[in-house]
Amino acid sequence: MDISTIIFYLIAAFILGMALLAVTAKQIFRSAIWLLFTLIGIASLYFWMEVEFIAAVQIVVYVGGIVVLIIFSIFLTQQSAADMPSPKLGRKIAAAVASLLGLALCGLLVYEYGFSKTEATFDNEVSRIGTAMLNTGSDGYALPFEAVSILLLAAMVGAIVIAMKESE
Amino acid sequence: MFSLENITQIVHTWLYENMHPTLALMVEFAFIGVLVIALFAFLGLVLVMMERKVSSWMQLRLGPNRIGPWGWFQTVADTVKLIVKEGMTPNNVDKLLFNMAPILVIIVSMVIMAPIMFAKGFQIWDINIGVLFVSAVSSLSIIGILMAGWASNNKYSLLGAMRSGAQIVSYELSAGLSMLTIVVLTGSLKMSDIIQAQETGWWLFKGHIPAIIAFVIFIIAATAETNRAPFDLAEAESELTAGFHTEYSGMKFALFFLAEYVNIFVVCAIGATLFLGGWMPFHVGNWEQFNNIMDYIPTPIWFFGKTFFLIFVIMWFRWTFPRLRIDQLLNLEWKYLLPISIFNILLVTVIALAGWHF
Amino acid sequence: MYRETDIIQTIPGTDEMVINVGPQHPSTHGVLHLVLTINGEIVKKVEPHIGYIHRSIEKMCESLTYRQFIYSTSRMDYLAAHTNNHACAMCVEQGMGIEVPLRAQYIRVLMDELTRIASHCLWWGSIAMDCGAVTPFFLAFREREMINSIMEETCGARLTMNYNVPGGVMADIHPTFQQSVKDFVRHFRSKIDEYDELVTGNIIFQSRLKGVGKLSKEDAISYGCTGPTARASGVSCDVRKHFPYEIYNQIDFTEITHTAGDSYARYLMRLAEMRESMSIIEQLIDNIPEGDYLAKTKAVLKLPKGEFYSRVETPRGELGVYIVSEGGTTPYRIKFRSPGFSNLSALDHMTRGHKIGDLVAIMGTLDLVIPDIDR
Amino acid sequence: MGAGSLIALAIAAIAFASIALMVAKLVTKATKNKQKGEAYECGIPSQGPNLIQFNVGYYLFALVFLIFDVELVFLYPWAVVVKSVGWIALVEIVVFFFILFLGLLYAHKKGALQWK
Amino acid sequence: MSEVPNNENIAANADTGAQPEARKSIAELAGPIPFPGTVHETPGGGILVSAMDDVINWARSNSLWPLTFGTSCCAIEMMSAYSAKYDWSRFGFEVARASPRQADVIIIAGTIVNKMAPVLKRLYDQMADPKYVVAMGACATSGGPFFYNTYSVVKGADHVIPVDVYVAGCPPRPEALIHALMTLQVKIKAGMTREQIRDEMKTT
Amino acid sequence: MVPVSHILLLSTALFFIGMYGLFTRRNMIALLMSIELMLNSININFVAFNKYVWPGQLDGIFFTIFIITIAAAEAAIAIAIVINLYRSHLSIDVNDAAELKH
Amino acid sequence: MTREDLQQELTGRFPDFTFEEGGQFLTMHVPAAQWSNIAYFLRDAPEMQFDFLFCLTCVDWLKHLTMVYHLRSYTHKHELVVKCQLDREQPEIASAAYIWRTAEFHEREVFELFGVNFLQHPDLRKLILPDDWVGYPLRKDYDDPINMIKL
Amino acid sequence: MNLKQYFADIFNGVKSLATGMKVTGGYFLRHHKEKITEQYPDNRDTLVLAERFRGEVVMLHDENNEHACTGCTACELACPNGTIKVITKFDMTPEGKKKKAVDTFIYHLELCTMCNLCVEACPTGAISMANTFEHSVFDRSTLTKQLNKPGSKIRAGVE
Ligand code: SF4
Ligand code: SF4
Ligand code: SF4
Repeated sequence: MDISTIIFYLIAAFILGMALLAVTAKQIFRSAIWLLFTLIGIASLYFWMEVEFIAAVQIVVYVGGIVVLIIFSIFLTQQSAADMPSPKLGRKIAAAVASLLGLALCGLLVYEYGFSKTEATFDNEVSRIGTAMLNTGSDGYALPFEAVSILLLAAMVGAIVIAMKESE
Repeated sequence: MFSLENITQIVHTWLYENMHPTLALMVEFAFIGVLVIALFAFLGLVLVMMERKVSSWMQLRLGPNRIGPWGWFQTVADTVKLIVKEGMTPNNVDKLLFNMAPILVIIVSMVIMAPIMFAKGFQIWDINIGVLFVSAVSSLSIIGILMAGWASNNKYSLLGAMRSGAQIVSYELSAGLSMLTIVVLTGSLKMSDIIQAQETGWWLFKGHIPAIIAFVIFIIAATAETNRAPFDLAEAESELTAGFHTEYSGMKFALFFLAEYVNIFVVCAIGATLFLGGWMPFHVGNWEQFNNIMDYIPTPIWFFGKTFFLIFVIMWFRWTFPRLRIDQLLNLEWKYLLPISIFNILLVTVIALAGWHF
Repeated sequence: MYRETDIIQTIPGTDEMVINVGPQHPSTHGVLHLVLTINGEIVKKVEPHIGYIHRSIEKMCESLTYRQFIYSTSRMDYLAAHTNNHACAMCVEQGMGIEVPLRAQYIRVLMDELTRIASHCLWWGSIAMDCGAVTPFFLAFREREMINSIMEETCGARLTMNYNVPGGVMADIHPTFQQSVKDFVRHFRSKIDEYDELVTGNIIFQSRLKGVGKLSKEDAISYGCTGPTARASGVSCDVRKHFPYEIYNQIDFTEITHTAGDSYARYLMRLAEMRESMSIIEQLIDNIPEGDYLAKTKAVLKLPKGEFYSRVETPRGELGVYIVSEGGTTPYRIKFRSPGFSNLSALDHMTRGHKIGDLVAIMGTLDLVIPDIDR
Repeated sequence: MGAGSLIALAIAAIAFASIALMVAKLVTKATKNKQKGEAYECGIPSQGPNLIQFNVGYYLFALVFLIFDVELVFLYPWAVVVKSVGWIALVEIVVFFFILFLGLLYAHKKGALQWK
Repeated sequence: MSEVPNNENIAANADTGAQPEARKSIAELAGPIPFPGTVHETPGGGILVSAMDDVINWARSNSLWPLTFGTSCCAIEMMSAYSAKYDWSRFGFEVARASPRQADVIIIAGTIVNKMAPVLKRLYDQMADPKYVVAMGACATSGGPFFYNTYSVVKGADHVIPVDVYVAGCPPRPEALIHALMTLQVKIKAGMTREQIRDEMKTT
Repeated sequence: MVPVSHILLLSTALFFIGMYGLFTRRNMIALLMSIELMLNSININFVAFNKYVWPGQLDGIFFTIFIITIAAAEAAIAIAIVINLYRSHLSIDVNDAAELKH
Repeated sequence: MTREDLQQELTGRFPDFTFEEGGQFLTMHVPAAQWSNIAYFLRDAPEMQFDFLFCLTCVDWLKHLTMVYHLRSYTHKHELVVKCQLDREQPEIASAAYIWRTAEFHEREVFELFGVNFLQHPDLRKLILPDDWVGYPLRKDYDDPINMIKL
Repeated sequence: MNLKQYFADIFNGVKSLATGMKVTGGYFLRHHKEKITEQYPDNRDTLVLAERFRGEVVMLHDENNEHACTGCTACELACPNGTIKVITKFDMTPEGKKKKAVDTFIYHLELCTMCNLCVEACPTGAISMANTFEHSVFDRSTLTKQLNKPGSKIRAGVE
């Protein structure tokens, strides 16, 4: 095992541990913080995979944006300090069993298929991404790129309409 | 030309020749860690002292001058005092998050050092998304503040945290956009490329008016992002006592304090890199003679000189301006800075595409 | 276990929270305690709680003689100790019918105006500090220290001068007094423009103050506001004009009023008052008549039976001293009508609907001195 | 040096912070009393729960921010290549910006960016 | 450390005053005053420990961050000491903290009345150790002008919280306040404050 | 060297942790957070496939970016709804919300 | 209006109220029961318009308490002092807080220092003294052997 | 027009900020000229206080250790504050008459408000205000002083 492998397993353990904490924490604020660490862990996984751009996007959008928004909404709904009602034990067990079964099934599938790595190097320089994004040809992403702006516009308008409905 | 490149190179090769690569890597990392911690200590001591001196000089007074030569040991005394002061954890706080927040803030301000180029060839990691990395990691510091504010179980802390939440997220946009103007001009996110592109002159001068506008916006946004006056609403003394770190004491408080100053350094270093050419000496077009003379000044001096100049400007702001109110602060961003920087980036695109810059 | 929710003052969904500001808070200028009800950043209600510096001066004065009680009033509005003492001395003189020598009147008025400048200087520094700018504070203190030195030369103390005694002033002016006052005025004339450059014209500062904390003329009167606070709302209430005491009726000065009634008007008000005070000083400083500085009085003062009310214009407004005498050597009842007390009562009215940052600015422009309110 | 340096830096930071906190813990002697642990609120016992009630205003800012933040993400690759791609890139981004600007205008008109 | 105030010097100067007996030198004060409690002996007593103690005391004494606490007139003179003419930042005292958690010294500048006393106590209690107290002015020292015939004034702040240094005057000049803080520095350096006398710490 | 399947297993585990949260939580914001976890696990898959299996293309990267974008939009809308519900019913419990009939 | 005119006017309207001779201000004694009506009259009547209550206090005469109201009119520039005698055991008087808003704080002060009960006061609580304070310190017979050291 | 107003606002704002920065920047550059700090403990030798500054009450003694206090307690009565306690005794004059004289003149510096009333009241000018100010102590009881020096006596001829 070389150092990079060790680091992968450390990161994986970190991600899973934090994710588990995130779904089991009693206080929702703490839950959000654990989610945050999960996301940071995933970002570092991307760094480990050397897809730096996605890693940075992950941090910018998820950590800097979505989690902040979630934290704000937690504050806004005054639930931050109260313990969340703990689910019934039966429900917990059922959920755990279902999840574990699903995990086993998928794990089996993954093992069955046994994806093999290609040795070709993966070039994900930002310039390559950018060129592809602006390319109007058939393998370019210009149209989705513009569509994203419309999606964002719609999301913004929708969210503003919904959020401001009550305050009128 | 004096350069640190050779030194780092020599160390690098020597290590790899004499050691197992993993070990060599480890040793290098250890070096980095120690160096950055040393840099932290240095920045903490120097910037605090500088702040005090700048403020006192603007305020007709002398500033610390009694402890050590010209008062230079003042910050040492403060540091030692803070270390040996009780770092208390009040009763009703969320102990885990309360203690984690300052560490998180410190981690953020340390990780963000990675792509900064301190001198020619002296950089921890020339990451290929350099600028994006900086703006991504800096958005993490808000989490530490929100965490501290919430965990403190104190109304002032929470109010302060809220304020800085709204503030930092807002100003991130115009900071990012003004950084992008330089990316448009350079065509790369790498710090080294950006600096190299300024060999014939700094972007501030080469980039015409849009670069100057971007620079001004960047400085404003940087001041806001580091919670400095006139945007220090998060710790507005006269309103919220000490804001989000009201409940922090001793070393925990000192870590926030340190992180604040390191963040100032970082944003100013980024500003210096993007707009003032980082370690690149002052070059003018093709005046070979002049450029050669400029090259004699070592690159770290250029870098730190520029950075400290920007830090001085930010301190100058602090000791001149009153604080904005929260709604004015957000208005400034959303009504003025953001639209202006969006148009500015279009303008700079036109300039870049038309090749009007030098 | 986590939060103590035994006193729940917030109603879920109404978004309101109760927060204490003060008594130990940098912006309350002392020990004012405000209980704010806020919604987010918006102030819904301000409830001042005072008494954290209630030193029972009124009770104490009932057992002090007419010579002695004056000193304790320096401690009420310590930024204007001289005007406080002035009001008390005047009340005693009025009761006893003592004629104050002209020279003493000049000196008193000069000192009053110097005090006004010093007080407004400090106010200017602290309003800027409240708004977050620190440097003005030091500039203001430079001027204030100059006045303090002048005071110290003549009165013997920097802050609590105790210079007025019934019948005049305690000592003659120091030989260098006139010169140093003239130096000061010359210096200050050049520096006050700098004040404008640094703070008044500053866009941030203006937007912090303009339209904030509006007080209409009717409200100002109804709340009993006096001084710059009321004059900024258009109430002409300068005691120096309406009930001239000492030599104020011989001096040429204008009573400055603004009509906007907002914080910025109050701010401009005080800056203009500083300029006006300087012109008063310039009128007087060369014309101090020769003569006694202290009228002859008996060793033991006894006020006749009756009630006496005297008022002066302190930097904060009208200070009234109301003495009920039973003919003894000590007052039977003494009441200080302090300007700050009434001005404070308008705070709630002025702040509602504004933000926390505005609260600080409004308090700053009200120029509250808490011991003056509490007495 | 690669991504490992990030981990090195993070570890250095943790080490730095925790050593500093440890030293602080070891060296200081602290008194204990009942009031020490109470929340500081200007010297008056705090009233009521400390649940923050901030109005929707904060949230709306965060929301608009999030949208623009995502937009910013798309700008980075664009900015890198704009010089090599040429004018078409400008056209594309103008369209992109225009649509988003409509959103900003809408938010503005709706008063979402008006602090209440 | 040539610029650290030289106490001997001050002591020597003190005797040239017009009223020799009235001018007490700091060194004199630090010396023979009987201080309640016993001076702590370091457990190891080793050179290293004591050297470290010295360093710590040096740091503490030179980095006294005051709480922005002032109740009345004396607070104005405290502000004067902060202002440019007297500038206590020369000593590093200028980092006034609004939160008691971060402050080292509480300068009781002004009268303490009965209603304020619990607040003062709470503030003092909420400060992180080590913490020092300077009673500034007659009021904080003894009730001063409001000692007699008042029903609401605490007759000296030391009835509420322990005080390290008293300075008389009404109000004391800014210089006098600086002198008081220097006196406090002497006391800290000599290891005579409550924090260094561990026995007493249990009692609070 | 880490086999691809391990990365995929990691993402699968993450997905089912999110699923567990989705089943057990009743707080709507917590539900949202679980959904974010699941989206993230999918992102990991996309990136891993793109990098290790089909390195010649960029589709995985772009899908990731778009998923992140959509996640942001979704979070914005979802939180707007949650807040709106909260303001009208003072609760963000799904069970309560289910009973609502507008 | 001059002092004499004012006195004339007021005696014309309220013949049974007494006026004090001499003194700095025109002083009118009013029965406490009628204070509320008279206050409204003083503020609203066009020839009075006492819009500014500049001092409100109380004096303890050992046999009774006297409320003293100092009034001024910004329009007519005249001044008037109104006094009301109150029973010392059960001092009660109508609040003027709705007439002059400054009275709210002044009355709260008088309430705690003299124990005067202001009827219909919007918020009659202790303002200055600690909440658990007993006694009315500004009354002449107030004694506090613990806090008050007599010289 | 609206847009014009928009840019005018920006321009004016920036201009006003620049004006402010000019002031502070000017002070920064002219610091050596403008600074007004008096370095207190270092200027102790040269520190000139106003002669009238009231720092504490002292009793004036001449070189023969004689003072002018007759023990009349006028100062004690004049003091609003109970700061002065004059304890008198009865001396035998050379003629064998009893004469009131001061035994201990107790002065509570910690109470004194420096109001000068005692000095004004003294018929013989025996006490005056000194401009000392360094009254910091560790123990407040040391602030209570005896003003007449041990062994001092009243100057001849003072009534
Ligand atoms: S000692 Fe004198 S100056 Fe200081 S607070 Fe007391 S009365 Fe005011
Ligand atoms: S000092 Fe003066 S007034 Fe006092 S007892 Fe002596 S002689 Fe009398
Ligand atoms: S100065 Fe005033 S307080 Fe001091 S002893 Fe003399 S009379 Fe008393």
